[in-house]
Amino acid sequence: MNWQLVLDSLGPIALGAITGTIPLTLASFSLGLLIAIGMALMRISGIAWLSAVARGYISVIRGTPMLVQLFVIFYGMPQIGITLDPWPSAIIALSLNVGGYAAEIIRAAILSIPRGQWEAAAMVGMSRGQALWRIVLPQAARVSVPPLSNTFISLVKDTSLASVILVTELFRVAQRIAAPSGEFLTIYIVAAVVYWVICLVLAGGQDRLERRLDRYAV
Amino acid sequence: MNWQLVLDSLGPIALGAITGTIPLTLASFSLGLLIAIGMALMRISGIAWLSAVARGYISVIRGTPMLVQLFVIFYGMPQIGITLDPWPSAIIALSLNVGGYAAEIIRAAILSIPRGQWEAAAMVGMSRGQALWRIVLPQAARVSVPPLSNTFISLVKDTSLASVILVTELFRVAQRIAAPSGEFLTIYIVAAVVYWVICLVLAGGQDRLERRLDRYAV
Amino acid sequence: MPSEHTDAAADGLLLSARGLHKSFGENHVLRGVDLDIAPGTVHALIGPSGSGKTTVLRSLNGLETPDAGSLRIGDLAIDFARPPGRRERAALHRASAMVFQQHHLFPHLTVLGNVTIGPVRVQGRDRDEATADALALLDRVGLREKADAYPSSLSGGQQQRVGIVRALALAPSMLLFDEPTSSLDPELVGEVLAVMTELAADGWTMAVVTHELGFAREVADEVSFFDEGVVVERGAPAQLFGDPRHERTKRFLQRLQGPFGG
Amino acid sequence: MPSEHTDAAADGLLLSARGLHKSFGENHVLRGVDLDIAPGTVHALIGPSGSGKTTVLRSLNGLETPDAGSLRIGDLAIDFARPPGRRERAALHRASAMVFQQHHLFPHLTVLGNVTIGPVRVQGRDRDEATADALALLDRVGLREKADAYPSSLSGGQQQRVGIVRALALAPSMLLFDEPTSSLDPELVGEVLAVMTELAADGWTMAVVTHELGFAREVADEVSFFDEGVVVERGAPAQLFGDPRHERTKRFLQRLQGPFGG
Amino acid sequence: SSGSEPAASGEPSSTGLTLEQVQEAGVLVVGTEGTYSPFSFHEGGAGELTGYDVEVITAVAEELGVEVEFQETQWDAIFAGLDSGRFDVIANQVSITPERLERYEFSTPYTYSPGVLIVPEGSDITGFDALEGRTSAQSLTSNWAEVATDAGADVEEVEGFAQAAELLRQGRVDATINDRLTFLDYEQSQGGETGLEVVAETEEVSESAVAFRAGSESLVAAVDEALAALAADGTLAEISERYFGEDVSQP
Ligand SMILES: Nc1ncnc2c1ncn2[C@@H]1O[C@H](COP(=O)(O)OP(=O)(O)OP(=O)(O)O)[C@@H](O)[C@H]1O
Ligand SMILES: Nc1ncnc2c1ncn2[C@@H]1O[C@H](COP(=O)(O)OP(=O)(O)OP(=O)(O)O)[C@@H](O)[C@H]1O
Ligand SMILES: [Mg+2]
Ligand SMILES: [Mg+2]
Repeated sequence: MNWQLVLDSLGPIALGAITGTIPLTLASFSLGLLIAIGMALMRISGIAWLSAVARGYISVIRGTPMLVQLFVIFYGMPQIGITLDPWPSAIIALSLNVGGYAAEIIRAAILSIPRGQWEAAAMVGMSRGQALWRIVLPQAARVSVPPLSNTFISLVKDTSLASVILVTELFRVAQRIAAPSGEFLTIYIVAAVVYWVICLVLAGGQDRLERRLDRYAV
Repeated sequence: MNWQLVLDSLGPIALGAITGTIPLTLASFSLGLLIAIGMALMRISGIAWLSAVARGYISVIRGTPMLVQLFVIFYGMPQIGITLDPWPSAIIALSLNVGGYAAEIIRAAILSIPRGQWEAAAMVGMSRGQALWRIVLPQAARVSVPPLSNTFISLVKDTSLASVILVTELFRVAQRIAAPSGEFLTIYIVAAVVYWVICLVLAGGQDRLERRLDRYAV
Repeated sequence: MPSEHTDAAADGLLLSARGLHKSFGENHVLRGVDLDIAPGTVHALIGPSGSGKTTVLRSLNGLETPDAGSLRIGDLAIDFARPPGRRERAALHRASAMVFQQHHLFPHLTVLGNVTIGPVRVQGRDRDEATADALALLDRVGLREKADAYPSSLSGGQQQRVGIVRALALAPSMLLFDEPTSSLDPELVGEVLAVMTELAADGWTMAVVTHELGFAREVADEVSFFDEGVVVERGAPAQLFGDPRHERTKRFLQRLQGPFGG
Repeated sequence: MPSEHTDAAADGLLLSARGLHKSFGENHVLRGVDLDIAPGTVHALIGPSGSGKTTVLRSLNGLETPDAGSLRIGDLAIDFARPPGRRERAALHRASAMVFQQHHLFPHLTVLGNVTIGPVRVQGRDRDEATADALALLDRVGLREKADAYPSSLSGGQQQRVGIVRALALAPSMLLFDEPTSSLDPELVGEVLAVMTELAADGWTMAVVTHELGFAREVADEVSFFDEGVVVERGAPAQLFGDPRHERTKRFLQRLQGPFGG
Repeated sequence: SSGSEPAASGEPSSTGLTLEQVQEAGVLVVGTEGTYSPFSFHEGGAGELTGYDVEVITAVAEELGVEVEFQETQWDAIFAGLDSGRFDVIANQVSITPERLERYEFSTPYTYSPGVLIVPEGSDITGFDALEGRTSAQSLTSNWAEVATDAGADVEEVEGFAQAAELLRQGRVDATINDRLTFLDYEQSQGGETGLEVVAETEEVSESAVAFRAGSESLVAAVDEALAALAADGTLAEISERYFGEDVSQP
């Protein structure tokens, strides 16, 4: 192990995490969750065409590699006249991706809430929208935290794919440092450690959130 | 779109799927599930050190990029005298990965089975092992199919990372085809379609499995 | 106390349902149900499992939509000849308030949150005012000190009492109870029935599906016996329990007493 | 029929428990419980919620481990002075069979699968033989035609009867029932109590936690009244219900009759 | 010449490899990308592995009297593969740099190529001094990024020349610097219609060579000898002419 190189690379890689990986993850996950809620609702709406659209979306997003999705958005869309910068492209591709995976999780969670909760909400006078936001989704959150954290943690590492469309993040920085000397293995291990630290923080957050939501465990 | 190129590439890419992507996925997922069950049981064993080992494993596997795990197994381990061929290395790395993600899913599913089921099994005279295999896991399967299928479908596409350790699969074939002509966008879209077909088949299997397990829905 | 807008119509009834029909697929569950409830009275609905009692009660609250028939509660009149719109269903939700068998409290809200969410979020009442009213109601059922607890930490009887307060807080013109004690431990049944008896004494109009014949006998003003989707017999409890006219009613009452008496 | 190996010891008892103690954390739930059950008799356990009835029953089956005391069932004797090992707990599971309040049937197995999994997978009996026996038992409780159904498609009363057959099929030396009817609709209670009455008549040794005082009065040979972790009073049902000696027993019996009688 | 090398033949190790060991194994294992046209790629995309580097190293192996076996991997794994003994040498246009010389040994170069500055047709950039403040797309695999940075350009890193060309055509970057050879090949594959043009050439010439683990002196010497022989008998020139229409194997 070339310890000098390890030390020298740590700073730039951590900086790449702070300026690239972390903001990209946070932006894409928040947007992706909104998309996922929308898609989950469309799938269970009972309205055939809405449900079909959501099914198609989820199928394509989950079924094709994110790398290709990034390429199509960044290199393909200019051919039909839409040219986006790297960051918007990356956020769009990543959040569409989160949307596809999380939609299934959220759909399952919503369906796991007993019908009685919807009915009690209606009895109290709530519209379906109010029932969803105030009664059903808060309870669905509890069930979906562990699988959503799988998605979140995957996303942290998937952001590295954004480097193919010119976004500079943790992994790209690592590649840049390794390229002149060829010490990819060493530098990649350093990068892995930085990813790990990020994921430890997230997993800690997950634990805390789970405990908080367990307050009202049935 | 260069349709001739699309047509010419379809065969080799599909062949790459059949000889690389699909067997790699199936082998890694089966092994990974076994690892996941073991890790999930360790985590809920109540034995402090077993539980800590499982926690550590899950944390490291989920927290670090699979690319780096592949690097370490294939290029790092020979430096300590362990040299594995590409396929064994890929299967190890991928199944360790599945093991990490699926462990959390299976743990949550096992915990969702009411304690009464364990007790009824004990009353009937079963050992804890029998209760696990005959009573609890079959029921946990029902809850965990949708999130596990997320993991499965991700795995299909993650196998493409194995190309860095000399495994030839779908995506590597696509890169080769794209290289001389430079038409990477077109070729990658063809690859995406082939991935999509594989995932459609899997999603169909998921639906059928869910319906079958729903037979005895409570 | 019952809300002020308890309006009796010309016929002197608060609620009047005529010819309610409802099918679930092939299953013709309600086959022409009539129901009349005068303001300030307690109406008990009894009958065997599957006879349609719950379906009727849910129809009154707008949770189920009959296929035919008509319904009037206060000054709200609905003809089910054509399916009611969202507005009409919302008006039905408002007209009465339901206490569910399984209570269906909102587990992520405290007791106080459960009681005030309707008044504050739906009816748009002032939060402080609604909270004060809710605490007063909780006090009445002996649960004021549980205001900040989550439902999961309450006993079944306490949960059911919170369900009743949640319904009261909506200030409906009538209360609907669907077997409010049948999921409770025998020892907890008493506390819930006691609260209901008080409400009846206060003059609330109530429709109660129940297996507690004792309660029906003592507290109800009128009893309807359901079987196979119709009201077979109705009358004052003394008459219906003491001297049932129909064979089916007799058989049901015997069966419910069970092999080892009550 | 009860299994042959029902062995009475020198004292003529099938089961004898002495000084059972159990704490959950701070909560001292059993405070020295004694229990004697003669072979072929029905012993009813009654008492208020939280008095420890379920905990005693679970201790008899090895699902709970008392902190102190001793227990003898047939020729199996266990002293809880030191925690019983896996073997001893397995022997306890074998000695008696339990019918749970919430039945706890295995939802992924058919009715027949639920009944035969113990005999075939645990006791290693021949599958065809065990199946024939299971079908005969199911026939007795009127559920032969449901053999291939899944539990979720059965009514509560049917599920509870399957739970009883699952216990019988294990050929235990005694049967334990934990409020087997308290989660059932009032109309379904009768069918389960009827089966239990028949079993008692057949000479099975049974310990029954129940709130059904009618059943205890008619069927039990002896009744123990629990309160706060001890047996306050025991006796024949006629004596205990007709002329309770302790104040606590009297109060409990009154409370259970409830405000509106039984 | 050897004898001091501890590693037994065939057993991968992170120490150097001797000629003896290679001869004993009878095979030279070569790491290459397989997706780097025209140096290392598959015929028509799905055919046999071929390319300038592939043919050169094949000819070298023939001179050494051993078989050649290729292992294809991604660029970022190629040095790790050499380090871990997954292959004996790399033949993939590895340019000689000071950093790499610290860790690896190199044969005499077999490719000499100047860098060219490529811009969209009609661009206002006409030379390196016009790069100041503009954006240049650069592959991580090459060393031309440094030239671009030195000229004051902002560098965007891309995966390969095809992406750089796409970005240039879409007007999302202003220029790219790459091997002249790479551009020539690209032009050929596009039938000449690239919409791009070369406006300047670097002083500096990149030298690519076969890369070895440190401690492989005897093998390096043998490969150098083979390259010299292939140069002398015109083989290298012939291969080069076929790919580039000129001899790039000599400075
Ligand atoms: N949502 C539904 N879908 C299909 N069938 C239904 C639905 N709700 C009720 N039913 C059926 O309608 C019939 C009447 O049910 P209902 O719940 O009104 O009876 P009930 O008199 O309340 O019986 P119980 O005393 O068991 O509560 C039953 O056969 C029931 O299976
Ligand atoms: N696993 C447990 N952990 C902690 N406390 C427990 C546990 N099981 C029972 N208890 C407590 O032990 C006490 C006695 O419980 P038990 O279930 O034996 O009473 P019971 O007489 O069966 O009451 P009920 O009639 O309500 O079923 C209660 O206070 C209960 O909360
Ligand atoms: Mg009902
Ligand atoms: Mg109990």
